[in-house]
Amino acid sequence: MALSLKEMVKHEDLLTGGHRACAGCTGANILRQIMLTAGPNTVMGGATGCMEVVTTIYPYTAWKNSFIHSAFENVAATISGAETAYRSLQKHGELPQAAADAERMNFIAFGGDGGTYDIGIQALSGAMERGHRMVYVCYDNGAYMNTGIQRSSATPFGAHTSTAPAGSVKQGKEQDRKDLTEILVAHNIPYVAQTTPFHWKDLATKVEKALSCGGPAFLNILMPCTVGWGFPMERGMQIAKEAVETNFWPLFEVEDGVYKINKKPKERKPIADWMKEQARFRHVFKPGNESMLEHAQQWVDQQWDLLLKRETMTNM
Amino acid sequence: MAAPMVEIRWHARGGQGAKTAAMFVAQAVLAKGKYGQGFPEYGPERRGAPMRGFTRIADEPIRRHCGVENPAIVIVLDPTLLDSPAAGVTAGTDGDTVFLVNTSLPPAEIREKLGVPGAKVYTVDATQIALDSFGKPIPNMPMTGALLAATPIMELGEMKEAMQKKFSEKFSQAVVDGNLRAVEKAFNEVVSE
Amino acid sequence: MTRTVNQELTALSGNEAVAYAFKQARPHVASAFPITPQTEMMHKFADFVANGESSAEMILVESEHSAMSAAVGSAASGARTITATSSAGFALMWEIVYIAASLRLPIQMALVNRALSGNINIHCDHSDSMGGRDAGWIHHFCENAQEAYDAGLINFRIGEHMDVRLPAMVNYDGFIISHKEDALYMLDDEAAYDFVGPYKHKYTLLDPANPVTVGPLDLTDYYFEHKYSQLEAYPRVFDVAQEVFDEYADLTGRRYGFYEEYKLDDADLVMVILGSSAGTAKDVVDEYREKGVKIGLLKLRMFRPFPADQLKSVLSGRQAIAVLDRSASFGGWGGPVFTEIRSALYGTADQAPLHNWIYGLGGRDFELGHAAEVIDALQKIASGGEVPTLNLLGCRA
Amino acid sequence: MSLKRAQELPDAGIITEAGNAVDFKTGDWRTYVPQFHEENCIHCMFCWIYCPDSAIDVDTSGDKPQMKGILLDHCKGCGICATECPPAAKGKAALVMVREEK
Repeated sequence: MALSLKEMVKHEDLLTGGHRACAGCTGANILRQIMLTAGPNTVMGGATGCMEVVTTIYPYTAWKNSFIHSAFENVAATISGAETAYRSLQKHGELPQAAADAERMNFIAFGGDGGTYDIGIQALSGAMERGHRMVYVCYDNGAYMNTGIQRSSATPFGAHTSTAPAGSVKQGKEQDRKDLTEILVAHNIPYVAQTTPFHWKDLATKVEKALSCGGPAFLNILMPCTVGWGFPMERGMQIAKEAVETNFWPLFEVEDGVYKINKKPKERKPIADWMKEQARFRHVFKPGNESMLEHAQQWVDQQWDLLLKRETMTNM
Repeated sequence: MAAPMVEIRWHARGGQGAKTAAMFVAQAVLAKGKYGQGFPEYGPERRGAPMRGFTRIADEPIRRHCGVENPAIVIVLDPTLLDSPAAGVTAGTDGDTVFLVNTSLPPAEIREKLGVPGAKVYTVDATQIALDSFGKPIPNMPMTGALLAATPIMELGEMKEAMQKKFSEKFSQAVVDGNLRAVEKAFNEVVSE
Repeated sequence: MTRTVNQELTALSGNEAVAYAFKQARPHVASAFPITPQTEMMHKFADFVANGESSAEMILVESEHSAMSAAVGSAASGARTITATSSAGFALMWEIVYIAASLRLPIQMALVNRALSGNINIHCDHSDSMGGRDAGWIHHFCENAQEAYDAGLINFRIGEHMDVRLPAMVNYDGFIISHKEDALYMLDDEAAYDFVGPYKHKYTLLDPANPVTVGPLDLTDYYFEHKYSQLEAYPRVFDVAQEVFDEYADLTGRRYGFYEEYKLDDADLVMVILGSSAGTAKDVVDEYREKGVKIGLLKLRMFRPFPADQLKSVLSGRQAIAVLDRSASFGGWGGPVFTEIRSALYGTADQAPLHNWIYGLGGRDFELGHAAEVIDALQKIASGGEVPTLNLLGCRA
Repeated sequence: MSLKRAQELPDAGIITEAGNAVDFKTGDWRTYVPQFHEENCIHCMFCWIYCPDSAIDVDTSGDKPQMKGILLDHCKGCGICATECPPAAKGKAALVMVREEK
């Protein structure tokens, strides 16, 4: 496993430039980083969404490995079909030579939080339960960015979105986020982890662990969205870093049911520090909305405490 | 000239094996070079509810796929259905319809109960035969044996052979043997008057 | 050349017969989700897998949407892929049904025809198949278990042909065919596989030496051109299918076409019908023939692609034509078969009056008397009597 | 690029030229462009790993990879590279965003 940039830089870039993601898109970078580790013997599937759209605008494809998209809610099922075909063709001795020669073929499905937390959760759950050797990657940017920043079940409390806007009566999303990572842990699959593109080493390690765990794996990767969250386009990686430092997005992994928190901030930064950098939370800082900020902090604290307990419990 | 198509209607309660019997007979007649169709009437009913099955037998390939409206033979696997208006045992029958009923009662009594004066009625205590032969009150296979007495669609030996072939994959030889004994017994014990 | 193959008369339900055909084609992957009345087809297929008679890998998905999605992923990976569904299951697949055809993936499906809700009904009509008629699949309708078995094999050859590359479905009537024990001839496994042949793919996700991108975003500049090349494939189905039908006839003695003509040569009156009801109607046609009525029957076997040109000539020069639809087009003018045939015949010089009967919705039995009712009406039309263009058959109304 | 006719295209909208997006230039999206100050560069490869557009030119022939500059065909000028450049924190930035004159 190449864990130094000195080594990784020798890997072929399998997601080429020339894709049409926004300037400063951390999602395109996530996919690029994944492919640096996964390598060319990878079948990648994308759910309908920003990353699928911008990487494959006919007649161009930014993918140097094989890629398939069919619809929004079904990427987990689609890739489970490809993985099953692989097993069957391998059994029958009918694989193309390059695949037969490959040490391992990787099967990766990715989707945004819309395609994963919401419309795609059924296919995801089914594929994980069936035990396909595949990795599902969610790039979580906390809203349906591809269709115009509508709220999703991953949108944090208070965030302004186009379908849950901050107005004179309502103040953005009124519910807390769904904990999808925990839902995947409950599938008792070999590997579940959270990471961000800022933590490139953590990301590469987790991608490799996920690919080599021998069964289904799930990676939830925070994807700061310059457009949807409202921060300057050069700040994406820093926003990801601060999401970890504020415990909004803890780096942790669950291997065969055992939790490990990969980074425990020595000093926990207040969530407000992170939120105030993002236009989607602007109204939260207006006088009268103090309780919202309080709730946001409480929620983060509560989630973090739970995670600590889970780690303790599963390591006893 | 080809013999006319024979249409059979089976009446039973869910779980008594009428579907299996209706489909088995359709399969068994192939050995005679005849064509068969066997199908149950599908509904939401579950175990215990009155249900019907159908068998068609002909010398030529059977083309029609409609329900059986005027059966030549009505087979009743459960005597309690005789009193059930919902079961409709006599629906679509006429003076030529033959009735074959699983009961310990004599044919005359059944004819009266059904209100079909002049109809040919066969009876056999298939439930008892089943209990005696393989220890379970499932009357469907004995009734197929009795059917041969009511209509000569095939020889008893041919039916037993077909049964051996069909059920030996799924069931132990002891179970198959019990059924074969029951078929033969029912064939011998069925009475018309 | 007629080859001799072992064909033993056997009795199977339609579902079992199709499961045999699918098994004999040696698919690599099968994906399915249970729905009545399709379920027993996959039960039987799963038995084959469990007993080692099929080496297919099964994907037992959590919904029909995923069944078709997994089939797409599998077929795009170069695997011969089968699936099956009915009714609401097909409706749930609908989005991906289009995609399978657009991606030119020759997935094989058993569509065991059942009414679409609501209210919920488990019995036969053709509303499921007809609802997906424009999605780009080959729709092959069958009269009985024999035809379902044969079409099950034939569809592989047509759909997978390099000139075609389209998904195909074998349609057979729920319960009426799927669950009826019926006599049929089957090929032995080897002869069947020899006929179907090994699977060849045009591209695959599983070749790192030749990576492909499947299903990109296709906008105003190219989408239409891709649809053009898809549209181009359908007329080719007729040539390919004819070849396959001929070969199958040589092999088995059973000759198929896009439709079957029954006592049609000299018929003044014609009943157009598809599925199991065609068999029932033939018995009634015989009765009327004995009475001297010049009635014939046209059983449509292939509804997609629609053999419009062929039908134009075979249906010309008649006195009256009845088209029977086992599904309704709500708010439309007549059932889907009717509108299609009427459109095909439009402008032909000697076009007979065409009337439509909607029948058998939700499994309402198509009785011998119903066929007689239609023939009586045709006689009336032919002798100048007034009969409505659109009719319901066997409905208490 | 001139648009092709239907008959010239592979079936089903499949793209068989893997990675051909490299032919699509996104460089003209830029307003700002990273200016490379080689003298400050520590060749840490942070700009390379964080770039969303595979637009960092690196020489990997030697023992240690060398940052060579920006691939302007694809760089959209987002500035992530300059933000993440470690020497910048010490006031000796190897990458500085400047207004691009076109």
